[in-house]
Amino acid sequence: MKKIEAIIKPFKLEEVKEGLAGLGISGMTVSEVKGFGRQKGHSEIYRGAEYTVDFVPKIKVEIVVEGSMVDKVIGVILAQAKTGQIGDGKVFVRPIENAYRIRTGEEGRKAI
Amino acid sequence: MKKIEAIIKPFKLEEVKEGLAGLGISGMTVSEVKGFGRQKGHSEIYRGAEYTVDFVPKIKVEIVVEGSMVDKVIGVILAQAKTGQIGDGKVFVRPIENAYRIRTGEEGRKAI
Amino acid sequence: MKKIEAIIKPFKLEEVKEGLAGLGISGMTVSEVKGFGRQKGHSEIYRGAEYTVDFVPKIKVEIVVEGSMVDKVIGVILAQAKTGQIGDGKVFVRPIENAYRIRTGEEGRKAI
Amino acid sequence: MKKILRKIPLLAVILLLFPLLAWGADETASIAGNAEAIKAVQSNADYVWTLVAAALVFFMQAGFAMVETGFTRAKNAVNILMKNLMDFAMGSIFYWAIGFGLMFGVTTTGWFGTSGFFLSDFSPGGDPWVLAFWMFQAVFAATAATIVSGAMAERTKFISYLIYSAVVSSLIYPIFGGWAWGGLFHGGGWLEKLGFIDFAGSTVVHSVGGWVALAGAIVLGPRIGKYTKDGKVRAIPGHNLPLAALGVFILWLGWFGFNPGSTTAANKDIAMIFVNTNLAAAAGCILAMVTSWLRFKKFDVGMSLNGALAGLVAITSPCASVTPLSSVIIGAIAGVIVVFAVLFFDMIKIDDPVGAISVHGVCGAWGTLSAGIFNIGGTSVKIIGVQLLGIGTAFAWAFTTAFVMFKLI
Amino acid sequence: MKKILRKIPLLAVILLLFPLLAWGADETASIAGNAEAIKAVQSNADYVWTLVAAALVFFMQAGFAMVETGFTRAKNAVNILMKNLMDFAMGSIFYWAIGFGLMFGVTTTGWFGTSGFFLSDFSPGGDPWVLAFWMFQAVFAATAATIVSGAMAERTKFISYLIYSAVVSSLIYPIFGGWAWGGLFHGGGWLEKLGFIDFAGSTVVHSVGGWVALAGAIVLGPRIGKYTKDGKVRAIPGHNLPLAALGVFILWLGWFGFNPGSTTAANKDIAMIFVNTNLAAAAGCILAMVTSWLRFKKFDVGMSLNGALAGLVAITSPCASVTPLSSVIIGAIAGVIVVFAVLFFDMIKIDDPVGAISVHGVCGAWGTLSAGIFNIGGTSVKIIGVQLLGIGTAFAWAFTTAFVMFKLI
Amino acid sequence: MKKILRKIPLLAVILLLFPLLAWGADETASIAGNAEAIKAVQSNADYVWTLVAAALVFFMQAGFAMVETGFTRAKNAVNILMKNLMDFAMGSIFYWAIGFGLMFGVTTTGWFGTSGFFLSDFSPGGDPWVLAFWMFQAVFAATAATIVSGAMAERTKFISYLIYSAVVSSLIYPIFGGWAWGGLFHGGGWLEKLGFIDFAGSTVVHSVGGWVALAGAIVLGPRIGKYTKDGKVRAIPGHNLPLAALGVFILWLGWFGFNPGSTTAANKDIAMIFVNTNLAAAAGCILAMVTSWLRFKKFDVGMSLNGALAGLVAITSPCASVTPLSSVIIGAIAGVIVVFAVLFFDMIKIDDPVGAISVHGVCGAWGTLSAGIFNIGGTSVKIIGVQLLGIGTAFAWAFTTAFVMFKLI
Ligand SMILES: Nc1ncnc2c1ncn2[C@@H]1O[C@H](COP(=O)(O)OP(=O)(O)O)[C@@H](O)[C@H]1O
Ligand SMILES: Nc1ncnc2c1ncn2[C@@H]1O[C@H](COP(=O)(O)OP(=O)(O)O)[C@@H](O)[C@H]1O
Ligand SMILES: Nc1ncnc2c1ncn2[C@@H]1O[C@H](COP(=O)(O)OP(=O)(O)O)[C@@H](O)[C@H]1O
Repeated sequence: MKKIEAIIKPFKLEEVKEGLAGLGISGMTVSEVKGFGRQKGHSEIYRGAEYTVDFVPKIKVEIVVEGSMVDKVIGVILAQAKTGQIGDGKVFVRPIENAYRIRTGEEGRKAI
Repeated sequence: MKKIEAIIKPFKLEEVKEGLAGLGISGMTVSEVKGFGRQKGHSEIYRGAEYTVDFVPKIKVEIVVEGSMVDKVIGVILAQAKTGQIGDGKVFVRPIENAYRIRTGEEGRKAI
Repeated sequence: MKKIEAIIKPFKLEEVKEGLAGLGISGMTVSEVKGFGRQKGHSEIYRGAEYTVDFVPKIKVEIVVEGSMVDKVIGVILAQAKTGQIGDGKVFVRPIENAYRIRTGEEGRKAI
Repeated sequence: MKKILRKIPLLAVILLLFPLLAWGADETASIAGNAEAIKAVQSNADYVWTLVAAALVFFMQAGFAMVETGFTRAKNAVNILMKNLMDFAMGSIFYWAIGFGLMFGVTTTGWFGTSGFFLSDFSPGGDPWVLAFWMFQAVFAATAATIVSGAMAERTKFISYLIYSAVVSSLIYPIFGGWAWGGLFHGGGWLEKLGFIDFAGSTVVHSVGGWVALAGAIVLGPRIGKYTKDGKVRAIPGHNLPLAALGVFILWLGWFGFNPGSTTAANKDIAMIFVNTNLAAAAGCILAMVTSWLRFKKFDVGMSLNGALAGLVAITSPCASVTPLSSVIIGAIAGVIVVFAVLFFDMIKIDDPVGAISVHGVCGAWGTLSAGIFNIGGTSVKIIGVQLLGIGTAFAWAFTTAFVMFKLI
Repeated sequence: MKKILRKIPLLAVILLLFPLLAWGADETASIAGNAEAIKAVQSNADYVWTLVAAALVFFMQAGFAMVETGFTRAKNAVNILMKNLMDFAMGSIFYWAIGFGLMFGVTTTGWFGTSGFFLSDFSPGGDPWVLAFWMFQAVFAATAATIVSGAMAERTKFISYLIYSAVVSSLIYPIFGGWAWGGLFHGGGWLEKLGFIDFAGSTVVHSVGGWVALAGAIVLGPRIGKYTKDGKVRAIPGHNLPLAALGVFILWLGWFGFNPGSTTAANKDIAMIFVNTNLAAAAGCILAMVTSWLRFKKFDVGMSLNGALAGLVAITSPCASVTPLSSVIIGAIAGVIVVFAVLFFDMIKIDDPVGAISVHGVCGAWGTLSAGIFNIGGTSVKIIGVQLLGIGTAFAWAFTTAFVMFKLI
Repeated sequence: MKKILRKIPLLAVILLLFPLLAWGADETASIAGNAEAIKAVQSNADYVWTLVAAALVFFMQAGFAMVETGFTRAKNAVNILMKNLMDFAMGSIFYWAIGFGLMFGVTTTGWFGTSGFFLSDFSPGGDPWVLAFWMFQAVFAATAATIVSGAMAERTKFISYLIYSAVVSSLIYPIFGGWAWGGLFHGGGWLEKLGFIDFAGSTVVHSVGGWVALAGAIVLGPRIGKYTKDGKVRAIPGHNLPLAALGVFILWLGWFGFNPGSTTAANKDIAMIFVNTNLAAAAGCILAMVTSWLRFKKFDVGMSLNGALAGLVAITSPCASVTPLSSVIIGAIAGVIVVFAVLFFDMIKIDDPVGAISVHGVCGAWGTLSAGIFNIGGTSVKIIGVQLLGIGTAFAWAFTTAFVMFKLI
């Protein structure tokens, strides 16, 4: 089982979601994060003083799937989240040893 | 060392926390996430137009523990966070290679 | 490739960021979390009733780097985020199997 | 149309001054004509003042809405606002249809009026005073109604709240109001006949509202999570103190209409009422801050805000009949009372998210009593007695009827 | 300075009463002197009332700002506030420089005035009534201008908005205003000569603002994401309903200056206007709530708030010439209309984030019509006809000119 | 009680008109009686206007609270609100106990008054004018006090702030106030005797407040993180501009009480004061926007809001003695000044989170000077000289005393 973690641009979430639904992905967890990378933040004026917001708002999407699905999922994300602009984000893949569904206690692949 | 990551219903946090304290778990990190899964969001009316909030607010709890504790911790979470309703959430287990305590620089098990 | 995850005190973020920039770290992802550990929260009075805020606001910094960089990065974080006070936070290291840059589809080390 | 209207006052004056204008031509202005004109001008001023005051009192609705929103949780903000909005809307309509008639209509018994429903006392072309007076009374009724929403916040079904506010503004408030104030118009209540002093309504408006709130809070029970299994009080902090503070400033402003406006006449009395109102509020605010600081070793904004309101509620009854110095004392005492009242109701597990019962119920009672004690014209056992009678009656009437009502809906 | 000023009124009175004072010494007060003094006092009262009302109407700017901020997305809050602030600032200056002269200046044609620019009608020492009158009219002009910002929210360039608000307050609003109200001062419009009834401006202020908003919304097109590819309406919920509710309360308060203040005289007429204004708002609020409930099986705060405003807009025109009962009916109907109007404009894909077109445009038209229908003095085909003519003219003028303007900038 | 009170005005009128009423019967109304009655009605109107204006000025407290909360960080919101609330409460009590007497009490020296503490000039039954006058002056004192909280925001200990506000409202403000305005009541200051023009207090209220704020900001030093080690200015953006904007609208509204109310009489002078106040604010707002745009190539809401306040502060002194056109110029210049003043204080590392020093201190000085320059009655070296003397004295007095005070606490 793998966990796929994608850092994407906020307004791309809808498309990624729909793309994954297309693969029959039943669930995911999303959170708001601040990104720091090649894409630089913008500068603002506040009562005469300039200041730069160097973090860019991003969305982190976490999806746990069976090994077999990993490539499909990554493919979809790379396709859907892409604008071709700097700041599109990253996808990270990492191992998961086990998963449980709290409601039923089911374990492993049945849990996701 | 393992990291246990649980996605639970917000109002269950207190109970989970108390349960873990019972095991002598000294620490955890919590964050607000939005969940997408079997449990569907609800629909709202805003000035005549209907719209659906398809993400459900959830709480993510991250706990790093020694291998020996893993099962106990999972047991507690499965017990405490359960309502039997759809949307109870998931527990994921994953490996951690090392941990450090910033204050002291202590490494490994001593750090947690 | 490894992912380094640090839980630090919010006002230390600037220093950690600058430290990492010093190492030429091109990117990181930051999120607001609530910490629970040795450092206890404080108690407040609200219209006569006392209540304790037992979660302490923390910042989680996630950095994905090549194996070779890991120790340097950890060193910087331990140095920069340290106040010597309880609550300084933790650093966790975990394996990452692969990384992709959405913009280009580049894979592996080139992606980060 | 506007044009014509615009002219009317002129016309009025012209008619009144007719002799003069004529005189402009041939020296025949009359003393009597002038005297009439003078009365007309004064009465215009009375209208303006009464209605401006009514507008300020109306604005208190916004104050209550902000205080209640600020003192409760974000998730309930919309719900509370909706209630504050609707209780004013419902209140206006029901007080127009029923309440005003019961409160100020002609009465033989002294228990309730039986005329003037749907503003039937007004006929186009007739004396419009009833309209100005109704407007001022209507915003008072709505105030009594809206007080309750605070104590019942975060756990009332919306529909039941609608029913409730209709009942309060058409029955519970007007009937008691008639006992104390009916004589201001066509009515004549038994309580005022005994010489009950409640100038602007510490009891009639605030206590009544507060005791209804008490009944509501009891019937509804506390919010989930307010008290732990082992019976400890768990604070549920408000989510937006800036809004709450804004609300208190708005209420304070509104009180400058509430108290001085109760003269319903433009005269010099309003000066002392303004000063007393302001000093009592300031003293209440300071003492509540000090008390909470002595008690908790922390400065408690919530309490200080409640303290200002406590002072305002307390001075509402005596504002026209005590000296500024007495007002400071009355307000200060209210500021102390409110802190302990809040703690008391928490202790006996009556959950009042914004402290409405303590502020309006308890301090309203204190204010009414103080009107007897500090009366500029001197006090007496009889005066005090009547005040206590009024306070007691208000509690008995408002709490009982409201309790029954909440049980039913 | 202050000291001296403070004395002026005294001086005035002294002069006026000179005979009396003298008489204090040797019995020579004159009837004529008294008559003059009486007129002077009444006129002082007129000034006070007119200007207090103007202050209340000014405060509506805050109300609009809060409503629009609350009903839109957080990211646009600052932008919207900036617009609400600047349109009042620009409006004041341009209405002073140009608008007032076009609206109330001397006119031969009845189409627009040609004097009184830059308040040239006032000369130090001269009669200051023009200043009081200008102040009251200026806040009206600014209201018409600010209505538009709501419908154009979240997608207007700031510069173009500045230009737009200058044009509205110096041309579009004043010229139409002159047709209906010019005669209140030096002007004299063709519409008022026909007997068009629009006491406080359902058409002159609100419809005009609303139709300009309509033109703006059409030219700008909907916000991105408001309508899905497959043409479904996607709600873009407001981010801060507490602010929006506060805004509505502030507007409601402001209307107590807007309608009764339109007498620009301190007289008894204001009582009925107050009552009508309040009852219509309450009825509109309740009916909008009920309608949206019947329609969506949910209570919709946004709609209820719009309903209150709908009632206020509708009663603006008839407030001085219908009975309280009629006001309830007029408001109630407005409450129903506004719900369907909002749905209608959404359906035809005209994106109006705050519902300004439905509230001000549509309900303004309804209110103007109702002034004819429910007229206290009885109605007639002719009256209704003139009302309809006025409504139509307002639409034709405001929509066309605005459409052209938005195309150009 | 209310009933009786309600009657009093009637009684009054009846007594005054007694002859007439009698005459109603047997023709004996007297000219003298009428004259008296007229004076009584005018004076009632004066009371109403003065107190309504006082209520508006009171509301400015809410405006300051919102502006300061909005312009600072969320974490300090509660702290700032608490201060705004308490400085008004403390101010009211201390100005009642001490300040008013020092400012308006009988004085032999012209330096400070020595009578009228605790409102001792008022005795039940006596002339209540002192109460109306006190109420109006008290809200002015509180304004001066609250100005300071802005500049000291986010880094003042609460206790010291309490002490500070007591000192300002009982000593620093009243003593200077007495020099310029004492003659409005029992006092008589040396400055007004020289013919110093400060109608509503650009210097007396705003500059004094601003210079105290300057002293405070210097003594406290900047907020942590405001200036980087390498001495660059780091912006600390406000967290809630909607609240700040609401605050500015509320302040603007309050100024319609602040300036015209300073006539403390219901007369025609208020018309020009209203217009001037509004035009100056609008011009200040626009010019500040333009200036900041030219300077930063961005529209800066914060600056535009400050610009409106700058215009209002500037026109406070000349509002009764300049033409509307001059007001536009005065406001516009203030709008430019404020932008550069803010930059200047940032440059010299005086950290003023809300710009209070620039708005109130600097523009207050400019306004006072402009009152001399644009004086409707013509200007002269002497007039300008006296104005400069006043401005200088205000700075010397307020800054020095405040500096000492802040060092001590
Ligand atoms: N080494 C990294 N570790 C964790 N997150 C990263 C890393 N590098 C980039 N990110 C995340 O990816 C986002 C996009 O990266 P960025 O360099 O801005 O553009 P691009 O994705 O086109 O390379 C950043 O905002 C950050 O959230
Ligand atoms: N594949 C997944 N990857 C990551 N998070 C998931 C996944 N599936 C579900 N979740 C999280 O678990 C929560 C609960 O899952 P859901 O399917 O709604 O109910 P249940 O837990 O009863 O199966 C979701 O809201 C989501 O946050
Ligand atoms: N076992 C754990 N798993 C995950 N996060 C932890 C764990 N223990 C501590 N933390 C995080 O580290 C933060 C600091 O830990 P704490 O025990 O308070 O102080 P210290 O870092 O000095 O030991 C906590 O607030 C929490 O966010």
